[in-house]
Order: sequence, then structure tokens, then C-alpha cells
Amino acid sequence: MTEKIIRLMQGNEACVEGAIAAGMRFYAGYPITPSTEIAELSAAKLPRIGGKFIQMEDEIASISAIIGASLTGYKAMTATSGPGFSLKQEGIGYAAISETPCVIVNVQRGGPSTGLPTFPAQGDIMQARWGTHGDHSIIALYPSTVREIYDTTIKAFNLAEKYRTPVILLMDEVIAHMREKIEIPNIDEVEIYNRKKPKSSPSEYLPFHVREGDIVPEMVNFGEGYRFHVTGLVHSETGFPTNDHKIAENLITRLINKIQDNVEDIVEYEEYRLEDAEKVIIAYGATARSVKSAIDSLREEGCKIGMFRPITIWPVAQKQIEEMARKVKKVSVIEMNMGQYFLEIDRIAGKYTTVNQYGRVHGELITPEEIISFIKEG
Amino acid sequence: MTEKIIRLMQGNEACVEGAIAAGMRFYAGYPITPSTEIAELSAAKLPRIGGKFIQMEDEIASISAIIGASLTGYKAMTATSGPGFSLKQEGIGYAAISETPCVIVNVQRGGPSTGLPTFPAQGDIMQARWGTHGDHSIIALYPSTVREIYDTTIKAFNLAEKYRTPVILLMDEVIAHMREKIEIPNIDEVEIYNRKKPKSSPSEYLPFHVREGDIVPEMVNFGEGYRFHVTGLVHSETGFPTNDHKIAENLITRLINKIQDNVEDIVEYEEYRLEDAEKVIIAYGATARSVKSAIDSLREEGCKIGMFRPITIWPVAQKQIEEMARKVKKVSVIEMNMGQYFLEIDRIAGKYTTVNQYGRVHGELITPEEIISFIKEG
Amino acid sequence: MGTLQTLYVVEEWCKGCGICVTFCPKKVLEIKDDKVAIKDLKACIQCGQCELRCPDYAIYLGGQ
Amino acid sequence: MGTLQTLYVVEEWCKGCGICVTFCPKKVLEIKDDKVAIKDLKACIQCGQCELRCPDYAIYLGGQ
Amino acid sequence: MLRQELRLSGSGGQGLILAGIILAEAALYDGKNVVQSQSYGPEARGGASKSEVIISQAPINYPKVNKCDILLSLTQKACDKYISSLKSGGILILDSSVTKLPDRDDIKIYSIPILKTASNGLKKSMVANIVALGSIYELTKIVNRVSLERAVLNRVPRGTEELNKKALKKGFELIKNYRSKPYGEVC
Amino acid sequence: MLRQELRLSGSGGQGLILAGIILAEAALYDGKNVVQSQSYGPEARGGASKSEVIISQAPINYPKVNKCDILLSLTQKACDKYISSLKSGGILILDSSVTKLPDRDDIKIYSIPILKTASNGLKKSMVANIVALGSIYELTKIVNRVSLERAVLNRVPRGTEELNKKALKKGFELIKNYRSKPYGEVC
Amino acid sequence: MPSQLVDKYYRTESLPHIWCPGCGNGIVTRAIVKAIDNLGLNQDDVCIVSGIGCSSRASGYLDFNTIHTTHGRALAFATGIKFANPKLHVIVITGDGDCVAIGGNHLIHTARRNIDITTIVFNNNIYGMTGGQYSPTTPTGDRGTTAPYGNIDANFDLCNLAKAAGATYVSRATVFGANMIIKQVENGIKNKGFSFIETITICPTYYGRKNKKGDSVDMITDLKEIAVNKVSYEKLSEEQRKGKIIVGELYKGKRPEYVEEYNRMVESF
Amino acid sequence: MPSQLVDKYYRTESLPHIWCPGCGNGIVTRAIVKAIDNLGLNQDDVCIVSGIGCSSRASGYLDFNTIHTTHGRALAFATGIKFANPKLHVIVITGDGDCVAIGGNHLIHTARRNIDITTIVFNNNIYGMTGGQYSPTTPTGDRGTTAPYGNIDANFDLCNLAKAAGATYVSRATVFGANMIIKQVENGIKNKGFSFIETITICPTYYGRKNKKGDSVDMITDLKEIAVNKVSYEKLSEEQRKGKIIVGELYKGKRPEYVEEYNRMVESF
Ligand SMILES: Cc1ncc(C[n+]2csc(CCOP(=O)(O)OP(=O)(O)O)c2C)c(N)n1
Ligand SMILES: Cc1ncc(C[n+]2csc(CCOP(=O)(O)OP(=O)(O)O)c2C)c(N)n1
Ligand code: SF4
Ligand code: SF4
Ligand code: SF4
Ligand code: SF4
Repeated sequence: MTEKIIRLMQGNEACVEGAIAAGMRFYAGYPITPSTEIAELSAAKLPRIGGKFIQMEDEIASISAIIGASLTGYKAMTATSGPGFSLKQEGIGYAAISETPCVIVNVQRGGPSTGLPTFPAQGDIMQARWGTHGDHSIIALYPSTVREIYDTTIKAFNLAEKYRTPVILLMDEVIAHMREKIEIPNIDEVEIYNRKKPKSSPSEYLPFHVREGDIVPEMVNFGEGYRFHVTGLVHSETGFPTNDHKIAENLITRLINKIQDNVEDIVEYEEYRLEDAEKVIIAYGATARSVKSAIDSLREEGCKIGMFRPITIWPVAQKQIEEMARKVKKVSVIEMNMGQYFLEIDRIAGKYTTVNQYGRVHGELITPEEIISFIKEG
Repeated sequence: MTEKIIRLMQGNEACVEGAIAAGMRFYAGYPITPSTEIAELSAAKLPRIGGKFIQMEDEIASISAIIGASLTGYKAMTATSGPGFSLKQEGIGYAAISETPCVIVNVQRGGPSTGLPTFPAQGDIMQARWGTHGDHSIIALYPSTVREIYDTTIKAFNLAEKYRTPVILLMDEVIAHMREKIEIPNIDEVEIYNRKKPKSSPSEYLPFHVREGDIVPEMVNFGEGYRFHVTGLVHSETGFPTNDHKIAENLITRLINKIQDNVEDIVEYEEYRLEDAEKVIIAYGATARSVKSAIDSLREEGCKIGMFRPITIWPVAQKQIEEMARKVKKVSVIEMNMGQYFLEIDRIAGKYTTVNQYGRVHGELITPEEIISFIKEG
Repeated sequence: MGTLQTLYVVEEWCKGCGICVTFCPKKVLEIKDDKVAIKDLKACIQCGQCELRCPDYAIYLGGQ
Repeated sequence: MGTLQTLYVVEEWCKGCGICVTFCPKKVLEIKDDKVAIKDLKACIQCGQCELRCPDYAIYLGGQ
Repeated sequence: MLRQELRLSGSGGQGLILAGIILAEAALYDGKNVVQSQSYGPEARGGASKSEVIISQAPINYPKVNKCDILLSLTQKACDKYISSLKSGGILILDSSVTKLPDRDDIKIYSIPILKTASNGLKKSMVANIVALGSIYELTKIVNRVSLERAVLNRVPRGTEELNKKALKKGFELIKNYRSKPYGEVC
Repeated sequence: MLRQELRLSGSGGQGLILAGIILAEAALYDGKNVVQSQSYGPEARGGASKSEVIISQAPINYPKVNKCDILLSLTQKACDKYISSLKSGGILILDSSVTKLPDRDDIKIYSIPILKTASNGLKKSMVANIVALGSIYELTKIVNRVSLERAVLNRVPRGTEELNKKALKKGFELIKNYRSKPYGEVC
Repeated sequence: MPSQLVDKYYRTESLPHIWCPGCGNGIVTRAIVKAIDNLGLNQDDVCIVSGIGCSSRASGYLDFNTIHTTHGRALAFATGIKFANPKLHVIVITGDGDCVAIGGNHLIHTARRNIDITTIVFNNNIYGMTGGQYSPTTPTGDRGTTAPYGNIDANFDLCNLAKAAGATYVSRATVFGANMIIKQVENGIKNKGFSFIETITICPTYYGRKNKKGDSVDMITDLKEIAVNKVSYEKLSEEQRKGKIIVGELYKGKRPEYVEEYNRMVESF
Repeated sequence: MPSQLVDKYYRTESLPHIWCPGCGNGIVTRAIVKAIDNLGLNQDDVCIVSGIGCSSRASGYLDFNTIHTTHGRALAFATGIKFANPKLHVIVITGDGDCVAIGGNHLIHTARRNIDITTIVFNNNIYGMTGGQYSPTTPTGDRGTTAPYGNIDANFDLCNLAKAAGATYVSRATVFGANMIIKQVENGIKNKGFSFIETITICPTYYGRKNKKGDSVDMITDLKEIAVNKVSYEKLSEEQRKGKIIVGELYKGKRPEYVEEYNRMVESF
């Protein structure tokens, strides 16, 4: 066992390091604050490790290129921020329906539109779920420390491959730009999910057929002798377009259920001082750090409070939140937006307890002091 | 009073007629099924009535062009479907933060991605609310008959002007492509909201200042002697960008509150046989037509059932739905998707009653028979 | 035998556009009931003009 | 008097890039404490080279 | 006649969408409620095409045709595809080029030379849709004749009014003549 | 010393972000928890720039500096902007070019010629940030000297190691010499 | 039974295709396949990338690695594919709308990078799939459903544009001269860099009908009159040039290819 | 007190601007204003449209009808504005990234339509606002933060591209030759159609620093060496041409202008 590497690392850098550890060898992107370092570091690192970096003409081209690259067998990633994330929505839908694994990083900044380009926000939570047209499934993860960025990026790639789906990695300007201590795990301690080789021969290969016991269709890469067709149209197991209503419904429900049926495998969350909590705060990303500080202070004053921090934002940890809601007096959702995840929590927890919300959109991380007074007042 | 005109009209045509009645004189678009007739009819009609039609190179250019035109004083519209709607998201956010009135029609088709281009769906309900990045307000309307398309298009323009906001007009392939009887109202019976002339002189004009008693800032048109600045960055009342956190928060909350504080003025809905209903179906657009048929049949069998049909999809008619939910045993949301509006209804009504959902994504209008058996079973 | 066996028609694919008929320099082909028909197979010189431009792959020269 | 009054500097706007100094054909200008300074006003021939290229509108010829 | 549902089927380019619109408009002139819709998009390219009309005294909610009362099929493909959607007791109007008749004895079948009438008799195959309308009218009286004629003239291209009037009349006649034959022969 | 918060402020291009990183890295070598962040984007262009470091024995949750323990300001603008964020009892290190001293008597102020030392004494104004680090160290001993030196060498461009070592030393000296003066003169 | 060529390279189970009777798309598609056959490329090493439109449906009929992407983005997907797996011969099939309306930006940038992709534009002067709206190549004055009074836009000279953007092989042919398409596609694939082949095809259903161009036979035979080679074109008077199209290989250049440059950079470490 | 020119046409309360010391953006912006002044246009009749980038911040400083749009879309917004209100002189200020990276499609289509818009590209060979990534105009081999080993992309010849797309006035000048910019903007505005003016400007902060080009003074004086007019350029040998930029009015064409064509169509009813 080699010595653990401890470093001071920026969030965006940890994302690139995690991606590379996960096997990312293709990056296509277009720069935008505050995600740009991800492109810059990928440009510096990938050519040196047998990977490919390309700066495309815009965000739409970038997501298109990573989907193309993924189909040839690469683990591929792009990173952007609000305006670019909006532009990538059509491509995200294409990745969803064509079941092409890829990772899209969105380092959120103040919106809407150009908004507050250099200041943090958590305003794209709902967009990550609902930004593209039509019904589809999505996975979105949201780390809150630099080390967790590293781990979560790896997880993003693993889930992308396992569920053949685009995975959104959400960050915010605070965690993306701050540097903190990170202990880089040994590569052999890290679990990496790689695309399985197909069991079928080219002649029997049905590119969108799910084998008994599998979650998703076997994925073959372009150029490996299996000549199959990929389309964004509704398609049958053969990969060819169809208007057949039954097949259409089967496809769309399968796309959604492959995620919904495996929520327990996908959801990850942290419970902080929840044991005896009567009040619970739900928060994620940088905001969750402020919440932790606030909870520590409140606990000192005798307040029985804890935090539920979703790391998997989508799919939502419905079961866990429900269970928790049944036990507590109040749930508060604290986020750097005007109440987005709140809606989902209110839906789930609101049936069992009171749910309220504290949100700011002023371009600054919510402080522990604010949280403390919000909790005390309400 | 002139004679009422009764015609057989297609949904898409009624949209164009309504838009013209509302004062739409600028259309920019890019064709896409099933919205294309809106562009085609605009191309035929606008040049003949002093209006402007331009086919742009894509959907992004189209929404950009209508925002530009709106700033010169035109009532402007673009129409699209799923993939194009995804591409317009960045522009919608720009219209929201710059408070530029405009109407974006989305004739929904089966998604995600290219999906089922010629078949109906209602899969962009959440996207209409959350498709662009950052916190913002939106108004989305959804008619369900050809006559209502006409009226609702007018309403869309009126609300766009009154609240200085992009308004999304949602349709589905069923209502967009069917023809039915429409009685066109006399133009003098139609209420049209026109942009008010500013009270300020050019030197005192503050383009983003809301006068006491007004809902939105006075809007002046480019070229009228008021030389002001428009930006997608967070800006102060002067229109110039700022990073000031207080101003940022004021702006974003004002954008949201101008809609939220006026929900009662904006929401429109139909209540169908609700008087003594113990069960309520919530449905919109074409699906609501099937629901009506189903309710009529169910009522004949003695089932006390009715429908709440939101015409204003966003903002949601929270108060009305809450009130209704308190009174009934069950609320069923029926929509051509895998459960989108359901989430919002579940959130609101789920605190008071049971809420369930019936959705199809097979590219066909849900039939009354399906609805009847869903209601009977569940 | 040569010519006789080398001109094939895939009837289900033919959409009757008539392009082959026009390009055939020897008037071998005609449209009958909205489909291509071989009128005069003997005249065929196997120039391949029909196959080259049939948008539906419904006519071709086989063998060699 | 003419020349004397016609060369103006807006000190708060000057970012001290030195472009004006370089382009002045008469060495009228210099950089002092990170700002432009008029070293030899008498030499100025009002050619306008400085104003034309000052990226910050910090130097210009007035009057006429 | 609370709600009558018609399905006009054939292949793309036979003008069936226009036929549906004309029929719907005629019903509208009669003061009825009406909904017309059609199959759309690339489907209509080459393949089977359909146009649907619902005519009703009462307001029409559900706007789609599921089981229809009257089915017109101008091609074998269309007939095969849609025959099962015809209600028991319904009327099937077939172009006589459709040779494989459906195996149903709960419907009335009329096999008439619509396409031939249009292309031979009128030297313009593009009026087959209007011929078909004439036949539908004559058979069902689903709309008023004056309304139908008005709707035809309102919707056909300028300059083709006379031709279309003639086509309509030919359509009437196809049924008038047909009537004289015993049903037995067809079923 | 559970949690120490530093804010390094000045104008864009003065290398304060790097200074923050070096300081954070040094603390990390000491086995401490540490978070470094900075102001970002066009703000940093021309205008005031800041870099923040939090050093703590315990894990750091809230990662931002609100009220700081130590404030470095290399320009008047930065001093004016951030002075109110310095805790009562905190330490203010000013470049001596900052002439308008803040009107606070609850803090300790050190006015030292950082920029001049860097540009005159070392003929390289780009090492002002390292000079500043030296002074901060000498004044606060917030990190170990060995760690600081290691961090400096790790982060400065190859080839400038010697220069930067010298700069660091100059920074130490500025404070050592400064100490001999009575505080009175400064406040 | 289909022909050997069709049998080998088409997914015959998906035929007949959805294109209208007399549509030129089938002719161009066959020409591409014939060129691939002439070059003897291994089917497993060919990747066909298309966008959205009638023409872009071609990918589904062909038995290679095939992908039908989103509208306008075929070249961006293709760039990802080629850059990731340079072993693949990447061929893009796209319409005039797909390639230069919504997709114009990707065209110019792919050309600029001179990445080894062969693009064949099926230019039918109209948006076929959506039912006949005018496109950036609809000649000025012609009609489309969104240009009921005649199109007032100028139309692009696609070859000129591709050349100015950096393509290193630029050519044009028509479905009348189908053999010319075959030759050009062969040369385009052989060119190590970005190749742009504009094929003038016919859409009798929309462009033809809207503009009274007759049926497919009329339209294809018209192309004979319209298409002239560069040498002949230059001899024509201004007046005579009206309505003519220059066909042939219009430009061949030599510039470093993108993936090779990348590899060169990597090798330099 | 600022100069008369600045006082009249700038929103002086927003000065000093955010641009770095020695950034060329201020020089180009002044040249545009000077051209407007020379033409005597009424401020109320001028509309400045910009995208996103350092250069695109210019709109906020200028006292006209001004709009700072989204990244890459300035020309599409401008098209809406001009078509809606043809009375306005619409001038687009855009960066090389804004105009030809993300915005390339709108450029070629606006040029194709020949709508009466004057576009001035502030070409600093880099993405300035985001901190120095290479752009489609970064010369091959030069460095940016995303091209740490040197850019392998070929760079566009913007003027060539604009011309091929259909612009009817195409010119280039540098901030060294600021008077030339003024003249070209005047002529661009006077041209009834789409005018494209490429101004070569300097970004000492990123492009300069990354590529060891010295400070702003070095960079601006370098431009003197690099820029040659067409006539001189043609006299140079292949070797001598390396690294040179042709400046001057490169193309003037005459084609119907879009809005006029629209009006003509309307009048024909
Ligand atoms: C984002 C998006 N916008 C619009 C469309 C609708 N659409 C599909 S194909 C097409 C144009 C087709 O024209 P072209 O590329 O010339 O191909 P053709 O059908 O003529 O072969 C359009 C506008 C779409 N599918 N996606
Ligand atoms: C959709 C979108 N993508 C990316 C960005 C980030 N961004 C802002 S400006 C810019 C490029 C600026 O380059 P250029 O247009 O050359 O202008 P400069 O700053 O160099 O003047 C980029 C990539 C953005 N704001 N929006
Ligand atoms: S006007 Fe000319 S001579 Fe006078 S200071 Fe300016 S550049 Fe020098
Ligand atoms: S050019 Fe302008 S900013 Fe630069 S030094 Fe001269 S006056 Fe100052
Ligand atoms: S619409 Fe035109 S391009 Fe499309 S298949 Fe038919 S003929 Fe071909
Ligand atoms: S970064 Fe470059 S382009 Fe931007 S303001 Fe600074 S010098 Fe100018």
C-alpha cells in the first residue's frame, strides 16, 4: 500500500482528479465561470494520460461531442454553469433516451440568465431534473466538500455506466472555488464501474434489449464489430425508430423505472446529529456546511436539531425523508434559491410534519448566524 | 355590432388568430412539428397587416429576435415544440430577468429528445416552469379547446405586457391539430392590454424602477428618446449591472413576487361538476376533454366526481386547490406524462386528501374509458 | 441468357416514380399500375442507368 | 495659451498603461506613480495621438 | 344522432384530410358541433393516411375517433389497418380497387369505384376525395346537401369549383346506382 | 486557536490569491484543517481583490470568512472596504502606501513597506505577496516556519525559488525591525 | 431479393424507406454506399452520423455503425466520435437545413479544425421533414410554406462557405450526375481532413410542388440543364449564369488534420 | 471632466470601465463613437447591441439605446431590433468568441440576409472575460489556459468567412491604426446591408501574458509591424506573409438589403 496523498486542492480540481480516477478520458467543453478550471485542468492533464481534450465551439457542441465519444467507449465529461447548462438541455435528453453514459457538471452561479456570474447560487436544482423536454429519468449528485467532490465525481461516472444515463454533477461556486485539505484515496481502494463486454454476438445483439436480471441493455461501442443504430426517436429493442404506442410506452417507462426501481442503490445522504432531533434541516452543497456550523451552535444551546443532507439530489430519497418526517416536529429546507428542493420536500414530508423554507438569492453563502436566527424564530 | 364569425378552425390557426387579435405583429421562428402551422400562418398573415415575419436560423435566434423586437415596442411571439423549447431556455431566462414581454408557444409532442415527433404528449409541464437556470418567475397557460386557444393566446399577450414577463403558451398535438367550431369574438369585446406610455421624462426615467402602486417598471421602447440599458446581468433600477448583494436579492425577489403576489389575477381555471364532488380529477389541455367525457359517464352511474382544470398552469392555483382538497376524498391527476403536475398537486393537496396519478406516455390521447376504469379501480 | 437474367425488379419497393423509365436509353421499362414493369428486356444493354438513379433500390442488374 | 489649455488629463480614469506616452511624438508625457503626467506641455503639437489611443479616455485635447 | 364518428382512410396525397375538413365544415353550417383531426407527419408520407370527423348535436369533449360509425377506405392497406375500428352495425365504403374484402358480417359494405370515377370519368384523379364525399353524403345524409356543396366550394382551390361540383355529383350517383344492386353481391 | 481567519486584500495582480494558497498549504503541512477561497472574476479585474484563509484544529464547516482575525491590506481601497470586517482585537497589516489609517482603536495596526520592499529591495514587485507572507508569519506564527518555506517553494514558479526565499526573509525582517518601534506611533 | 450492393450495405429489413416516390435521397444514399464499396472499407470501421430531417433518416437504413443525432448537431457528434476513435471513417449525412440552418456553426468549426470527417449535404432546397418551409438554400424568390410570397432571403453558396471556413475538399454534384457523387464521396473519404460534398437532390413533394417544378422526372432532368462544370461556367456570360450550378471538385487544400495534430502534440511530451 | 466626445456619448457615471490597464477595448469603443459622431447620427436613433465578454461590456458605457444580450446571440437580437424598427442604426459590438465561437451561426445567417447591421468584432485572439482560453481566432500554436501546450486548432480568417457568408462590407483594422477603425465604422454604417468590421485589439492580461507578448505598449506597437494593406501584402513572398494581417477595406458588394426586400414584398400586395 502506497502512502496516502494529502493535498490542498480546489473543488474544481478535485472534480477533474476524481473524473480521471473514475476513468474519464474524454472531455469536451466550452469555458464559463465558475466551471472553467475544470476545462483548464482537463486540457492540461488528459493529453498526458492518453486522454482527449477538445474545446468545442459552444455548449451544445460539447455535449454532442461527449455523447459521440461515449458511444465509442470513452468515459466522457463536460462541465458548465447556468447559461451553458440551459443550452445543453436538448443534448441531455438525447443522452437519456439513447442511454448514453456521460457526466455533465454544472457549477451553479447566480441566475437567471447571465445573472451574477461570479457568485454562488443553488438555483438550478429543479432544472437539473426538469430542464429537458419530455419524460425521462435523471441522476443528479451534489457534494459539499472537496474530498466529497472527488468521490462524488467517481460515483457519477459509476452510476452513468451502470444505469446508462447522463448524470448531472451539481456544484456551487463556493465549493468549486475553495481549496481545502483532501486525502486522495489509493486508486485500488476506489470502486470503479466499467462498461461490461456484451454477452451477445454481433448477429444476436439487440442494442436496446434488457437481459433477464440486468438493469440496462448491454452496451457495445462503435467500431467493435456490432453494427447497431442509435437514435433520439422512440425506438424498439432493435434501436430502430417506431411509432408503435406500446413500444413507446415500454421504452419511456423503462427509462424512468431503471432509476426509480433502484433508488436505494443510487441515493446517498448524510445524517448529521439526527438521532434525537426534533427539528431537521435539509440542505446540500455549500449551504449544508453553514447548516452544520449552525447546528453545532444550536445544539450547544440545547436545541434538538439535526440535518439530513442529500448527496443524491435526484432521484430524491423519498423513503428516508418520509421516515424522518414522521418522527420530527419540523423540517426546514435551507437553500441558496427561492425554494426549489423545498417543493419536493414539502410534497414528501408535508404530509407528516410542518415544512418551511429559508432561501437567499443574493449571491452569498447563507451564514450560520442567519440559519440560527431562522431556526429560533420559526 | 357586426355579425359573429363562426368558423371551422385548427388549434394552431386559432393561436395565430388570437395572437393577431392581441396585437402580435412580430413573429420569429424555426419550424418544428407539431407547431409549424403557427409559423406558416404567421408568414402568410403578418405581412398583410403591417406585421413582420422572419424565419430565423434556429430556435435560439428566434427567441433572441422576438426579445429584440419586443424592446422596440412590438408584441412578439415564437412557437416551437419540445426540442426547440429546450433550446430556447436560455433566452427565456433572459426575457425573465430583462422583463421583456413575449409569448413562447410550445406545442408539446412525445419526448424526450426527438421522441415521437407527430404524437401528442404533455411532457413539458415542469420544463415550462423550471427549464431555464436560476430563480425566476414564469406564467404558463394551457387551453383545451380551439376557442380557448384563441382566448388564451390573447390572455398570454395581455399577461406578458402587464407583468413584463415571458409567457409560455402550452398546447399539445391534439388540440393544435384538430379543427373545431370557433365563434370569433368581436374585436371590441376583447380586452387588450397595451404597454403604457411612460410617465417619466427621459432624464428621470429609471428603466427598472417600480413606481408606487405599479406592478412592474414602466416600459419604454428603444428609439423613443429614452436611452436606457438592458442586460441579462443582475442590475439595479438604473439597468446597469451590479454585484451589490442587496440589489441582487431585491431584483430576484421582485421578479418572483410580481407573479406570486398577483396569482389571483393570473390564475384561470374551470370547475366542472364540482359542486357535490367527492372525487376530483385534475387535468388540462386535451386530456381534460377526455376527463369531461369520463365524468359525464361516471356521473350517470352515480359517482360524485368532478374536474378542476387549470388553464393557468403556472403559477399554480394553490389556494383553490387547497380549498378543494379539504373538501374531497380523493384527487386524481390525469396527464399525458409520467406524473409531472401531479408532483405539485400532491404537494398542495396531499396534506389534506389522497392524491393519485394516471399518466400515459404512449403518444395517444388518454381515452375516457381508461379514465373511467382508473377511477373505478382506484 | 446474359441480359435476360441480369435485370431485376423488387416490386414491393418500387414507388412508381418513373425515373428509371426516363433514364433508360433503350426504352426497356414502363410504369404499369404505379409500378415499374419490364417492357422489352431484350433491348437492355445493362448500362445501369436505372439502378444508378432508382431512389428505392427497386431495379438493378445482377450477376456479371 | 492655445496649447497650454488644450491638453487635459482625467486622473481617476488613467490606469497608467503608458500607451499615450509611447505614441506621443513629442515626448510630452510620462508615467508617474502609475498615472500619466504631463512632462513638457509646451512641446505638445496637439496631434491627438494620445487621445486617439488612450483606452481609458483619460487624456484628451479640449477646446478648438 | 348524438355523436357520429367517421374515419376517412387511404394513402397520403389522396386528399382525405381536405375531405374531412369539408365534411366537418358542412356539419358546422348545419349548426352541429364538430371536430376534425388527422394522422400526421412522416406517417402520412407514402403510408396509410387518415382523417377523422366527429359530428354531434352536443358539445364534443373527447375529440378522437376510437370506434367509428362510418369508415371510408380507398386502399387495401387502409382497409386492413382500420377495419377493426368500425363499429358493429357501421358502414364501410370501399374503393372498388380494394379487392380483399374484410371478413365481418356485422357491418354494411359498399364497394364503389371512387378512384376510377375520379381518374377516368373526370380526368383528374385529385378529385377522388370529393367523389368520396358525394358518396358518403348520399349514403348517410350526415350533413345537408346545401351545406356540403357550400363547404366544397369554400375549400377547394379557386378555379376548380366546377370540376369539384361535378365530382360531388358523381359521388352521389355512385351510391344511387349502387343501391339498385342487391347487397348480397358485396358481402 | 480553534479557528483563525485571515483576509488578504489588495488589488488584482498583487498575487494575493497565491499568498492565500501558500498560507493554507503551510497550515496543511502543520496538520491543520484549512480552507482557502478568494474573490473572483471581473471584480478582481482592476478593482479590489481578496483571498481568505481559515485555519483550524477542528474540521471547518462554514467555509467563508465573515469577521477575520487578521487582515492584510496592500491598498487604500482594500483597507477601506474590508476594515469593518476585522474583529475587535484583530491584527491589521497595512502596506505603508496606505496613508489614511482606519479610525479604530480596538485593533492592532502594523504599517510596513511591503510593496516598496518588494520593488526596491528585491527589484521584483511580483514578490510582494511573499514579503507579506513573511510578515504575517513573523507577526502571528500562525503556521510553522518550515511548513511556510516548503509551501512557498512548492507553489512559486520554477526558477524563482531563491528570489522568493529572500522575499520571505525580508518579510520576517519587516516585522522584526518594526517591533522595536513603539506602537503609539502607528495608532 | 435486393441487389448485392443493397444487400450488403443496407439493413434491408427496414426497406422500403420512408422517402416519397421520386425523392432523390435514395439516389444520394446509394451513391455514398457505392463509394464506400469502391474503396473497400470494412463496414465495422465506418460510422455514419446524421442529424434530423428526411435525408438524415438515411443512417437508419445503412448497415454500419450508425447514429441519428439531434437536429443540426451531427457534425458535433461526429467530431466526438472521430476524435475518440480515429480508426473509424466518419461520414456525416445531413440536410441543407440540418447542416446550415440550425447546424451552421458546427459546420464552420468542423471545417476550421479540418478534422477527418466526410460530410455529404443532401441539398433539396427546402425543409422536407417539416413539410416544406424555405431553407437557407432555397433560391431567392422561390416559395416555401413559410415563404408564401416568395423567399426574400439570399441563399448560401454552401461550397464557398465551407471553403472559407477551412474545408480541404469541397465539391458539388447532382442526383442527375449520380456517378459524380460516387467519385466525389470516394475522394472526400480519401482526403485526410474535412471534406464537404454538396449534393443537389430533389424533393418533388414540397420544393417541387410549391415551386411548380413538375414531378420527380421533370426535376431530375432539369438538373442536367442547370449543372455545369467550372470551366464551362467561367465561359458563360453573367446572364447565362443565372440559375446555373457549378458542379465538380471545387477546392482541394492541404492543412494539418485535427486528430493528427493532437497526436503530434501528445508525442511531443 | 471628460472630453466632449466622451461626455456626449458615454455614460460617464459608469466610468472608469472594468477593462484592464492597456486593454484595447477602450480604443475600439472610442473609435466607434467617433465614427457615429462624424456621421452626425442622432443618439436616440442608434442602438448598440452586444453579447457577453469583456468587449461586449462596451454597450453599458455608451449613451444610446443599448442592450447586452446573451453570449453569442447579439446578432440575432440585433436582427429582431433592426427588422422591427428599421429607423434604428443597429451596431453590434462583439468579441471573437462571442461572434464566431458560440455565435458563428448567427454571424453567417445575418450576413446571408444582408440586413443593415454594422458589426464590429473586437478580436483579441482569446476569451478574455473567462480568463484566457483560446478562441477560434487564437493563432495555431499560441497558448491559452485551455491550450497549455499550444493551440492545435486552425484559426478563422473572419473577414473571409463573413464575405463568403454574404456580408456586403468587410474590413479589418487594428487598434494601432485607430483612425482606420473610425473610417471603416463610418463606411460600415453607411453601407445599406450587413457590414463586418474586424478590429484587431490587444488583451495584455491574458493573450499577451500567456504568449509572452510583453505589455500593452509592446503589443500595440507590434501591430504596426504585423498589419499591412492588401496591395503591400500581395507583393510579399509566402515567407514574408507569415504572421502578417491584411488590413483595409477588403470587400464591398451590392445586394438587396433584407428589410428593404421585406418592404418591397409588402408593397407588392
Ligand atoms: C431542435 C429542432 N428544431 C427543429 C426541428 C424540426 N425539424 C426536423 S427536420 C427539420 C429540417 C429538415 O430540413 P433538412 O435538414 O433540409 O432536411 P430534409 O428533411 O429536407 O431532408 C426541422 C426544422 C427539430 N427536429 N429539432
Ligand atoms: C452560454 C454561455 N457560455 C459561456 C459563457 C462564458 N463566457 C463569457 S464571455 C466568454 C468568451 C469571451 O470571449 P470573447 O467573446 O472573445 O470576448 P472577450 O472577453 O475576449 O472580449 C465566455 C466563454 C457565457 N456567459 N454564456
Ligand atoms: S496631442 Fe500629440 S503631442 Fe500632444 S501630448 Fe498628445 S500625443 Fe503628444
Ligand atoms: S493611455 Fe490613457 S490610461 Fe494609458 S497611461 Fe495614457 S492616459 Fe493613462
Ligand atoms: S418530403 Fe421531400 S425530401 Fe422528404 S422524403 Fe419526401 S421528397 Fe424526399
Ligand atoms: S482580460 Fe483582456 S480583453 Fe478583458 S479587459 Fe482585460 S485586457 Fe481587456
